[in-house]
Amino acid sequence: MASFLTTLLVVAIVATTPLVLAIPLIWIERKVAARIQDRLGPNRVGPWGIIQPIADAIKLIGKEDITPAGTDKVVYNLAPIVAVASVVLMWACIPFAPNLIGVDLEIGVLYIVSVASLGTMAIMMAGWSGNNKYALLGAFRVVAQLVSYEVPLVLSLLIPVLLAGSMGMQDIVTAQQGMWFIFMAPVAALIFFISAQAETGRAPFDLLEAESELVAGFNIEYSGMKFGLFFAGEFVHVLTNGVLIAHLFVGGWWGLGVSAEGGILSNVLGLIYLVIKTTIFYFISLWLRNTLPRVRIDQLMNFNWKFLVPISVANLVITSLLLKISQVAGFAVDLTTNASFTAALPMTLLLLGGNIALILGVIAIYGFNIRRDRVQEEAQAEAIAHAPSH
Amino acid sequence: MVIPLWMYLIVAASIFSIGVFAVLARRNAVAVLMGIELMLNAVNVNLVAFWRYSTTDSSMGGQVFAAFLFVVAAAEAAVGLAIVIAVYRNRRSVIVEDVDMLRW
Amino acid sequence: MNFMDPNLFLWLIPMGPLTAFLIIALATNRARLIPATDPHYGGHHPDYDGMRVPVVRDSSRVLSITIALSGIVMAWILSWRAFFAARALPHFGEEVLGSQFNWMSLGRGFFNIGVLVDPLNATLLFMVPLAATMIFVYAIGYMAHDPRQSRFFALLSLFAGAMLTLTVSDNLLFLFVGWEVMGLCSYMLIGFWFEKESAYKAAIKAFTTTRVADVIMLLGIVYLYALTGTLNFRDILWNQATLDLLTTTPAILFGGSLSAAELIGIFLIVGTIGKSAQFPLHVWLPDAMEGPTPVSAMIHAAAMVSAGVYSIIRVFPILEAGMNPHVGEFSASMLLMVIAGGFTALFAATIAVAQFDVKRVLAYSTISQLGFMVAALGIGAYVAATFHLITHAFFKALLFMSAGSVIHGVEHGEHHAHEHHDDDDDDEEHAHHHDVAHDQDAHHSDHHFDPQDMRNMGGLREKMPFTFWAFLIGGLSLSGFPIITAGFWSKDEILADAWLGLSHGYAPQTFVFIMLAISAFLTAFYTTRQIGLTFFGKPRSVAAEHATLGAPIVNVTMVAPLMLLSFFAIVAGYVGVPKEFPILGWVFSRQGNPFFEMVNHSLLHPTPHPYFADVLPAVFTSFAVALGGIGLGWLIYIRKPLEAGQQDPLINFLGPVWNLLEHKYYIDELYVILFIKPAKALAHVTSEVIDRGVIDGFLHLVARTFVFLGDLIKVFNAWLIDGFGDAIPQGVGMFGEWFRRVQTGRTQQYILLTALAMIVIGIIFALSVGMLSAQAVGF
Amino acid sequence: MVVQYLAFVIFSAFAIIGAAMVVWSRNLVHSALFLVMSLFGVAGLFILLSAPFLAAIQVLVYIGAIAILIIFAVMLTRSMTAIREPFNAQSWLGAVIGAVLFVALVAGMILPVWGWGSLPTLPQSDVVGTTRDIGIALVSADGYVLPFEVASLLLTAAMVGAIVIARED
Repeated sequence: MASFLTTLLVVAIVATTPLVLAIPLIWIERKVAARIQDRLGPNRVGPWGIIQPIADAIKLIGKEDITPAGTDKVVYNLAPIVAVASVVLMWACIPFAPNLIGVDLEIGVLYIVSVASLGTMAIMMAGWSGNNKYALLGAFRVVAQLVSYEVPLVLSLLIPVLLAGSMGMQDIVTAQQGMWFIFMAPVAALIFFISAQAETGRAPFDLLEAESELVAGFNIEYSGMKFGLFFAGEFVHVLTNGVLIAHLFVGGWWGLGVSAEGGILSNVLGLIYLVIKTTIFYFISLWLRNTLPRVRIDQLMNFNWKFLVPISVANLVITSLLLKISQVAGFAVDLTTNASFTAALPMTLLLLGGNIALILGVIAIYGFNIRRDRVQEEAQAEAIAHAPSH
Repeated sequence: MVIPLWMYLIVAASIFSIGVFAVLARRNAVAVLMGIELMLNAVNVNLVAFWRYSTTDSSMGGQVFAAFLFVVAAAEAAVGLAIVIAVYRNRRSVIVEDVDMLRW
Repeated sequence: MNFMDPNLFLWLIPMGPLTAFLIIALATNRARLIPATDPHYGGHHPDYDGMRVPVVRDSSRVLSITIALSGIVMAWILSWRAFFAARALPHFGEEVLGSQFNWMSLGRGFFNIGVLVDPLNATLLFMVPLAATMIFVYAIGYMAHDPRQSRFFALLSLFAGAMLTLTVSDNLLFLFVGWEVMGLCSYMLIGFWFEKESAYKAAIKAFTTTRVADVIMLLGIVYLYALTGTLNFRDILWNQATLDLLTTTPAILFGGSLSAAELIGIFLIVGTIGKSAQFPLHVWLPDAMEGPTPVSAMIHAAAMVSAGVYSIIRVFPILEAGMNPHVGEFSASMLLMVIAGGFTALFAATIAVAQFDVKRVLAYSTISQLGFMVAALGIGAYVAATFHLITHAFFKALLFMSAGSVIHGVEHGEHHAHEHHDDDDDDEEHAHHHDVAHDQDAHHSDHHFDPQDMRNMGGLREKMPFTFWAFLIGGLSLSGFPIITAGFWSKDEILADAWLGLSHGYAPQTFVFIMLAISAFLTAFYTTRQIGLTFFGKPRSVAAEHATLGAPIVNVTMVAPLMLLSFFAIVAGYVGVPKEFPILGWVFSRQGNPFFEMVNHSLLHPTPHPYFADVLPAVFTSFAVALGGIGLGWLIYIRKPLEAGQQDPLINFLGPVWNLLEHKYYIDELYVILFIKPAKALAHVTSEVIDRGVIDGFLHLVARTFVFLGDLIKVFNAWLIDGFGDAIPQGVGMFGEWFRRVQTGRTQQYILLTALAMIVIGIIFALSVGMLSAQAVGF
Repeated sequence: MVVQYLAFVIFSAFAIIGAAMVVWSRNLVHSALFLVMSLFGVAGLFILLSAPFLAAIQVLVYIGAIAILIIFAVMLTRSMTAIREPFNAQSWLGAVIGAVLFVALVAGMILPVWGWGSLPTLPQSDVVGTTRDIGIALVSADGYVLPFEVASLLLTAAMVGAIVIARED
C-alpha cells in the first residue's frame, strides 16, 4: 500500500510540474515576443510584470464557465481536459536527471508519441462539439496538419532509437555520454525540430488559429478556463518539445560533472543542464514564431509530403545502412555501455558524412528541379510575351 | 492472487459479441466498420492473453500476431472508409441497406 | 530441380527450338501489308493482283532469325553435352541417361513419358542438331529476301524441335508425337511457297501419302500397347519376358500364321515406308523438292527420313521377332524390309540415272540410300544401318546445300544475263534482289528458263569453285569413294554384313548383296554424271556463264555450313573403321570399331561383328562398284563433257529404257490410273447414282412419310407434351422468381445468415463431441 | 495485487461499456468517441498482460489513426450522422445472435476449457518478452520475417487502394 501511495505521489508531482511551469512560460513568451517586436511587454504587475500570468490565470478562472447552447456538452467539456492530459501524460517518462524520472518505460519514445497523438483527438472533439462551422473547419485543418507531420516526426525520432538501440528515454540519454546524437544525425534533429514545431501548431505552422480565415480556429466556442487549458496545453507542448529535443539529440542531462550512477550532485547538475538546453530550444521556437510569416495550407502539406517525408525516409535508410556498415567494418561501439568520445568518433564521422551527403543530394535534386521549373516558366513567359496580341 | 485467464476471455467474448451485434444491426456503414474494429480488438485481447498465459510456448507469437492484426485493422479501416466515402459521394447515403444494387 | 543433372536436362534439348517456335509464332511475326504487285513481294502472283499481302518487317525478321538460331544452338549445345555425358557412363548401353514422369493416369496405372539417351539415339543427338544448325545458318542466306521469313524460321524451329523430341523420347507414343508434328511441318514447309500450284500440290501429296502410312503405324503402336501395357523402349526391348511374350503370341490377323511381334513389326515398317519414302510410297519425296532447299536438306538429311529409319532401328528387337538373321532365320517383318529396301535401293538408283533436275537426282538418291538402310536392317545389320544413317545425313545435307548454292548461283546468273539483254526492263532490277530465293517461280520466269536443269549448267567449276569442292566431297562420299569418304565405310559395312550371310548361302542376304552392289555402282555412276553435267565442260547457257553466289554476306552464311559439313562428310566415316583394316584400322580402331562397339550396346543381344577376313570379297566389291561407277561416269560425262544442245549420250545407248527411267517407271501415272482415276470415277458414280438416285429417293420417301406423321403428332404434341414441357420450366421460373428474393443485396442479411449457420453448426458440433452438457460445463 | 484487480476491473469496464455504447449511441461521433474509450480500455488490458509495446501501438494506431479516420469519415458524411433509426429491421435477430454467441462462447468454450481452477495463475517462470524480442521475432529468418514483409505489402496495397477508391473523379 505504501508503494502505491508513493506511486501516486510521484504521479502527482510529475503531472503538476509541467502545469506549474506553464505559468512562468507565459510570461517568458510574452516578454520575448515583445523584445523581438521592439516592445516592452508586460511590466505592470509585479517587478518586470513577473506576476502577470498569475493575474491572467486568476482572471481566467474567475470568468463565467459558459457552455454555449447547441453544443454537445460532454464532449465539449471533455475536450480541453484531453488536450491538457495528452501533454501532461508525456511527462510520465521524460527524465529530469540521472535518477529523476516518472517511470523509465522500455518503450518510452513510443509512449510519448502515442500519448501525443491523443492531442489530435482533443482538437477533433473541441472542433466538433462546438457546433460551429469555423471550429469544425479549423479542426479539420489541424488534424490534417498534425496527422501529416506525425510521419516525419516519428521517422526522425527513430534515428536516436536506432543509434541507442533502445526506446527507453534514459537509455537514449545515457547513450549520448560521449557524443551527442545531433552530431551523428543533424538532419534528423532538424526534421524533428520542424515537425515538432508543426505539431504544436505555432507559427509558421499556426494554420489552426488563422484568425483572418477561421476567426479563431477549433477553440472558437471556448472561453474562460477551458480556453485557458487549451492555451496551457500548447505552452506545455512547446516546452515538452524542447525537452524532447534536448534529450534525444543533445544529451539531455549529460554535462560536466554528471555521472550516470546518480547522487545528489549529479541529479542537481543534470537538472540544471537539462533546463539550460531546453531553454535554448524553447527560445529558438519562440524566435521562429515571432519572425516567420504563416505558410499557406497547400505549402504546408507540400512541404511535409514532398520534402520532409522523403528526406526522413532517406535519412532513416542511410543511417541504418551506415550503422550496419560500421558494424561490419568493426568500428561501431555499443553506445549503451558508456562509450567515450574517442570511441564514438569514427562512427560519428561516418554518420555525419552520410548526413552531409544526404544534404548535398537533396540540394542537388531540389536545385535541379527548381532550375528546371524556372526554365519552363521563363519559356512560358517568353511564349506569352511573343504571342500575337489580339 | 492473480487474474485468471478466463476473465480476459470473457471480456474479449463480450466485446466480440457486441461487435457482432454492431455489424448485424447498425444501419450506418461507419458504425458497421466500428463493429468490425471491436471484433478485431477482442481477437487481439485473446491473442495476447493466451500468449501471456501459455505455459508451453515461450516465443513471441502472440504479440507478433497481435501486431499483424493491427496492420490488418489499419488496412481494413483505410479501405473500408474509402469505400464508405465513395459510396456516399455517389449515392448520398451511408446506410448499408441503401447499397443493395447487387441483388436480383 | 537441378537441370544440370544429365538425366534431367535431356528434357531441355527439344525446348530450345520449340520455345523459339512459340516466340516467333506468337510475338515476332510482325508483318506489314503491301500490294501483291510490289516488287518487294518476291512471290508475286497474277492471281493476287489488287490484294494486299503481308510481308515480314525487317525488325521481326532479324529478331526471328536470332531467336530461331539461339534456340537451335541451345539444342545443339545441350545435345552434345548429353552425348558426351552419356559416353562417359561406364557401361553405356546397359546404363542409360533418362528420366520419366507420370503423364496420363490410365486404368492400370500411369502412362509414363520420359526421355532417354542410349547409344543409338546418342549418335542421332550428335548428328541431328549439328546438321539442323547448319541448315538454319544456310537458310539465313538462302531465304534472305523471302517475304515470310519469320514464318519460315518458326516452322523450321518446330521441325527441329519435333525431330529432337522424337530423338530423345523413351517411348513409342512420344516418338509418334514428334513424328506427326514433323509430318505437319513438312506439309507446311514443302508448301511454303503456296503461291505455286506445284508447291501446294506437292505438300498435299506428301501429307496424304505419309498419313496413310502413319495410320498403319499407329495401329502397330496400339497393338503393341494392348499386348504389353507399355510403350517404353527399355521396358520392351530390354526385357526378355516381354519380347518372348510378343514372339509367342499369335497375331490377331492372318489366321495366326504370324506372331504378334511380326504383325506389329510390319505395321511399324509400313510407317517407315511412308516416312522414309520406300517403294511404293516413295512418290511424295521427289515432289517435296518444291519446298525451299533448306527444307529439302532438313527433310532428306537431318530430320524426316532419318526419323523413319530411326524408328525401325529403334524397335529392331521387335522386328526380329525372336529370329536370328545371322543364322538364316528370318521373320516376316525382316523379309518385308529386305524386299522393300533392296528393291527400293535399286529402283530409285535407276531412276536417278535418267533425271536432269539437279535436286531430283539427289531426291532419288536419298530414296535409294534409305533403301540401303532398310535392307541392311532387314538382314540384321543393325549397326551398319545406323552408321549409314548418320554418314548419309552428313553428306546428303552437304549435297543438298551445295545443290541449293548451285541453283542460287545459276538463278543469279540468269538475272544477271537478263539484265544485260533487257536493259529497258527496270522492274527486273529491283525484283532481282528479292526473287533469288524463288528459283522455281514459274510465273516469274516467263521466258521458261529452268535453273535446276543440269542441261543448262556446265562449267560451274570455275564459276563457283567452293561449291564445286563441297559438292565433290559430298558426291564422292555418296558414291562411296574408297577409304577417304564416310560413305565408303558405312556402305562397306552393309555389304560386309550381307556378304557374311551370302557366304553361308542365305537367300535374303544374297538378294540384298546383289541389289545393293548394283545400286552402289549406279549411285557412283549417276553422282559422277551429275558432277560432270554440272561442273565440268563449258557453260551451256548464259545463266551458267554468269553464275555467282551473290552478295558477300549471303555468301558467308551459305558457305560456312558447307565447310563444316564437308569436314563431317569425310571424317564421320573414321569412327566406324573395322579393327582389322590395314593401317587405318590400327590408326582409328585399336580397341575395336568404336562406332560398332558403342551402338551395338543398344541391343539386349548385340549382333556379332563380321570378321574382316571373312568379308574381304565384300570390301573388294565396294571398291569395285564405287570406282567402276565413278570411272564409267568419268568416261561418259567428264572426259568428254556435254556441249550446249547436245543430247545425253545415255539416251541413244539405253533407248526405250531411258524413257522408262526418265518417267520414273510411270509410277505416278500408274497411281493416277490405279488409284486416282478409279477413285474419282467411283466418287462420280456414288454421287450421281447412289447418292442422288437411291439414297436421296429413299430419303425423300421417308421424309414425306414422316412429315405426314409429324403433322399428326403435332396436334397431340401441342396440348399434352408442350403443356407438360412448359410446366416444368415455368415452375422452375416461378420458383426462381420467388427464391431470388433471397438475394437482397443487403450485406448485413448475408452476414446474419452466415452467423446463424455458423452458430447452428457450432452447436451441432459441440453437442456431437459432448460439450455443452451440464457435466462438461461444470455447473 | 488488489491494485491489479482494480485496474483490470476498470479497464474491462472501459472496454465493455465503451463497446456497448458504440453500438447504442445514436450519434455517430459519440459512437466513435466511445470506440476510443473501448480501445483505451483494451490498451490497459494489454499493459496488464505485460505487453506494453502493444498497448502503445494500440493507442498510436487505433486512437491516433483509426479513430481519427473514423471520425473524419463520420464528419465527411455529416448529413447522416444522426439517422432517425440507428438499427435495422433485423436488429432483434442480431441481438439474439450476439447473445447466443456470447453464451455459447462463455458456457461452451471458456468456462469448460479454461474455467475455474484450471489456469488461475501466470506461468511460474513469468518470463515476459521485451520489445527487443518482438523486434527480433519480426525480422529474424526463423521468425516472422515473411509475414512481416507481406504485412508491409498489404499496407501499401491498402494505401493505394484507399487513395484510388476515395479520389474524386
